[in-house]
Amino acid sequence: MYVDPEIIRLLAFLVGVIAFAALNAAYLVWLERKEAAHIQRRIGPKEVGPFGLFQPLVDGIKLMTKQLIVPAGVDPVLFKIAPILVMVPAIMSFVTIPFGETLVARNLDIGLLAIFAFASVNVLGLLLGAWGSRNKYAVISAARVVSQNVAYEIPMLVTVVTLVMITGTMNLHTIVLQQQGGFWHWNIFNLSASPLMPVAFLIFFVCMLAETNRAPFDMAEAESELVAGAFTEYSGMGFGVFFMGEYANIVIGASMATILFLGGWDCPLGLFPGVLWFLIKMYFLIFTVIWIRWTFPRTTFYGLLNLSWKILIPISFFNLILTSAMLKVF
Amino acid sequence: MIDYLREIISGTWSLFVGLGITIRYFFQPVVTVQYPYQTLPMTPRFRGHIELVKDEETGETKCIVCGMCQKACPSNCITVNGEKREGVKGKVLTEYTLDFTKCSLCGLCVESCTPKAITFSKDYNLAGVKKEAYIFDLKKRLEAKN
Amino acid sequence: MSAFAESEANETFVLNLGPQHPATHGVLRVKLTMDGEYIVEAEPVLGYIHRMHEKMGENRTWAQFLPNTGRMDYLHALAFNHGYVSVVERAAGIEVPERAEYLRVITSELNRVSSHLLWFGAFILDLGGFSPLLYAFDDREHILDLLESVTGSRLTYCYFRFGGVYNDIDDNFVAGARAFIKRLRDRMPMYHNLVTKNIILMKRLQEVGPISAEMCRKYGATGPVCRGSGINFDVRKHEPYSIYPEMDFEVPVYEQGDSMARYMVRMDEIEQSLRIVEQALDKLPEGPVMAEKVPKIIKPPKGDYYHAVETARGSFGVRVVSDGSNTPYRLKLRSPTFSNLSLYGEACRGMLLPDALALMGSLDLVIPEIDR
Amino acid sequence: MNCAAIKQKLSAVGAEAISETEYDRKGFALDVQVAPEQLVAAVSVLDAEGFFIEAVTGVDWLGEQAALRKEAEAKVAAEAKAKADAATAAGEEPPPAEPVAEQGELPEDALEAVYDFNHYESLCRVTIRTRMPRSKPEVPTISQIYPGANWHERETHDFFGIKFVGHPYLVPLLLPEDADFHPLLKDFRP
Repeated sequence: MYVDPEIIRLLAFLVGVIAFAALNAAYLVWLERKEAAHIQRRIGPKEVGPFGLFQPLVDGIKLMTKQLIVPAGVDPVLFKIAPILVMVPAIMSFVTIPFGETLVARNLDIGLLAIFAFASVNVLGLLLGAWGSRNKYAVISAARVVSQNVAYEIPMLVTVVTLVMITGTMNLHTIVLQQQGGFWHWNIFNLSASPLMPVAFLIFFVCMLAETNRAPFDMAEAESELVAGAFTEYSGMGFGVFFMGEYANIVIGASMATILFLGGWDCPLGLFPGVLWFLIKMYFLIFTVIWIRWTFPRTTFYGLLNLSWKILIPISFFNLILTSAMLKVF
Repeated sequence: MIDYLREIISGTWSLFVGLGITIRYFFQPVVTVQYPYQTLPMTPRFRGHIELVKDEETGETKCIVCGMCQKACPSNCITVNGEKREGVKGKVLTEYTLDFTKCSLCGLCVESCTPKAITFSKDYNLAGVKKEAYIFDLKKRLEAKN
Repeated sequence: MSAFAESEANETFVLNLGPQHPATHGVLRVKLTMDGEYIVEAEPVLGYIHRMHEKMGENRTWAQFLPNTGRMDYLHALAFNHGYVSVVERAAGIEVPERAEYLRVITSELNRVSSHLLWFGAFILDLGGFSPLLYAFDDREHILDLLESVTGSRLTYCYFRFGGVYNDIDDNFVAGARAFIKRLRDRMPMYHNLVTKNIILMKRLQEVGPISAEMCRKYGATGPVCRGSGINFDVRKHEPYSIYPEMDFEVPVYEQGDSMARYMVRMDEIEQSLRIVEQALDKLPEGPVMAEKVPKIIKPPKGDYYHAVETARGSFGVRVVSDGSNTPYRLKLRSPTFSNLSLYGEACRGMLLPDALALMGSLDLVIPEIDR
Repeated sequence: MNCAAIKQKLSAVGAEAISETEYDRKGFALDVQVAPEQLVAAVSVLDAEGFFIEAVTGVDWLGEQAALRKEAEAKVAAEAKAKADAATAAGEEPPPAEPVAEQGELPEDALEAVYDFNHYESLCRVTIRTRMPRSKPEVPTISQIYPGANWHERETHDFFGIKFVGHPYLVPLLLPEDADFHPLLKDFRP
């Protein structure tokens, strides 16, 4: 019987991607706890396995053995579908991310668009879960998630549009290939295209934090205000899936920043490019995301709106105009 | 416009300063004590629950059953009883019970004790599942020590 | 359609903040009537840990009430101790030796620093910043160790007695206190760089939760809350007690009345308290720490007496009514946060939930002291 | 602003008794006794002078009248005894014991509401007291003058059952919502 090797390849990648997403979600929790602990001069998890390395495993077992409580009065469909809506798009996004020269499940010509489309579903999942759980704190959280979405999507997409203008393609693989050959070729330092590229990277990074609901923009969860925000009514693995979805989204966000601005799998000195470099850059960005969380207080959602409409959007539009002008002139 | 830009730049700078501080702590050694494995010595004045003091000469308690501790206690958690015995001057202690469930560790009893017959123990690892375990018979404890 | 567009009155909803809520630091419940995320009305509901200390006082001897005082404000227990022993000393006419007064001031100022440090951490935690809490606890731990070495306890010290203090300090304590002062002074710039100057924090606190001086007066707010509204009122300066008149320190006052002003008042007070401790350690006289002629059973003459002290949260006053017996006839405990919290309902009207919580944090609530 | 001026203004609104107390001895400067009717006027004077409210509380004087009578009787008896002793010492026949005057029923014991005011700028703590019969403990509220008195009055109502007439929301503050007992009354038995 003849089986198309392309299908086998796809299946292998699918399994790999799911495993990668789940493993990352689990071990980023460990990383987060360890990093937070050391920033606060504690040790963090240390009991289960060496350096507490089996802690995520134990946590996972604990979450899975817990009862999935569906409180009376919730919308049962929305309540159950919401965690999946957060998790699945995150995994789908991995399909088109090029980790290395050949390490990509499916190289789409509109990869960039696909990922941003998937990323927006995350908000929908949070909104539905919060709304469906019929909890006052969750409803407030739902309103915040949406207003937050309005705030960060515009500067983020404008920045990405700028980038697409420079690269002339939405194929992630091609975008990375254009940046090969040392860190001075990376988009973040592509000052001939626009002198504001480092600023554009910062804007993209800030928006990524907001997109993944990370501190200082974690208003949707805001445990000192809304108890647990959208997740207030979730228990057991329902909560666990939300949690994993959040970390999977961080991985996506960090990968996107790596691909778009930091040259993907390119080595900073132009030697030996490979998947290892991609992972180093990605995990460094994730480390930074966690580092930021344990440093800053939380903003308010009107603070984020102010930041977005008064600072990020004007700057990103300015960058867009500047870039197009420079493309036209040179 | 200049104020606007200045605020953006100074604000961003303040964020980087904050990040710099936390990352410096990240690489510094931890300051916590890993409790069950490491413990700290108790200070000499630590006020634990009370216990009877052994008289070095006789090996018995120094308590003269005056009942001052019982009176001084704000929570009525001390019960002292004694009896007259032939050939012994003063009273002999028959019962000294501390209801630790009510004790607030204020130390007024120790202060009121003229013969210095009670003192604070340095015991702080106190945990249990039964209330009865915390009604201490201090006399028995003293005898058990002998 | 009708399900959505009903009368305006139905568009508000009631949110029960607490009694178990991360931001209320204990068991305070605030009944919020909300319009979206705007607060229409806030009604604090008290009494979840009301223990009736005043009645307890009537059933105990004067000395037996001492341990209770540290259990009202567990963060600045020594000031509450101080207020109570002072009023009884005033009533019974007991003189306190000078060294004892110095020890009282040293320990209670250290305790004030520890209280402010804890508030600092908890306040930033309310605003969503985690690490400053642990840094503040690291410093606070040093104070607790120092106080433990003197008083034998880490939280409910019960260190002062009528006519003096319970234990004398030793050289280790003096050296430790000096080392701590140096340590904290070195750490303060770090706190300011990490937190005070942080743009996010500034945006969250500046011009948020304004409390006017007139409002403070009408509600009887004292302590950092009124000093953040431009009122220069500190019991230590206003009606000096103990050895505060001999100390050289300033009362930080900020005019803005917003949450940032209250934050800055407390941060500056840490430095002032360190100054007081430093001076007191320099001047510390030799001598006994307990008055010689203190009767075993205290029976103050008939009448009523008042004494106020400045705690970390404001003016704590004790009014005792004595009928000449060995138990108080009436014991009124005027706790500062009770008054400070009473203005919350008015102050947070029309505010957004996160800002209202920032305001609540800036009031520095200690629930057992409110409920007593 | 000084205490003497306040004293004058308070006596102008009809305070029953004002005494300047020794601050070092008592901890407050002015001790003002007013009738419940004059309370609001007296508090308004303090409000106009810029005082802030420190606390409102109560004192239950149960048994005070009996104690007073006992004291008076003891005094009378002591005087009579002294007279008799003097007479015996002088060698005279002691005068016949005077019949004890019928004193009628005891006057009713009082509940006292105590208001503490303080000033931010000058050192002048004013204590205002007002007494009311235990059977009808009513006193006008001052929460319209000092909104901060609202909670203090609720607390006092919890503990003593003093009714603050005109109070907008006199429900238990510290005690449970359905509490109908007043623990600080001297005849309260749990």
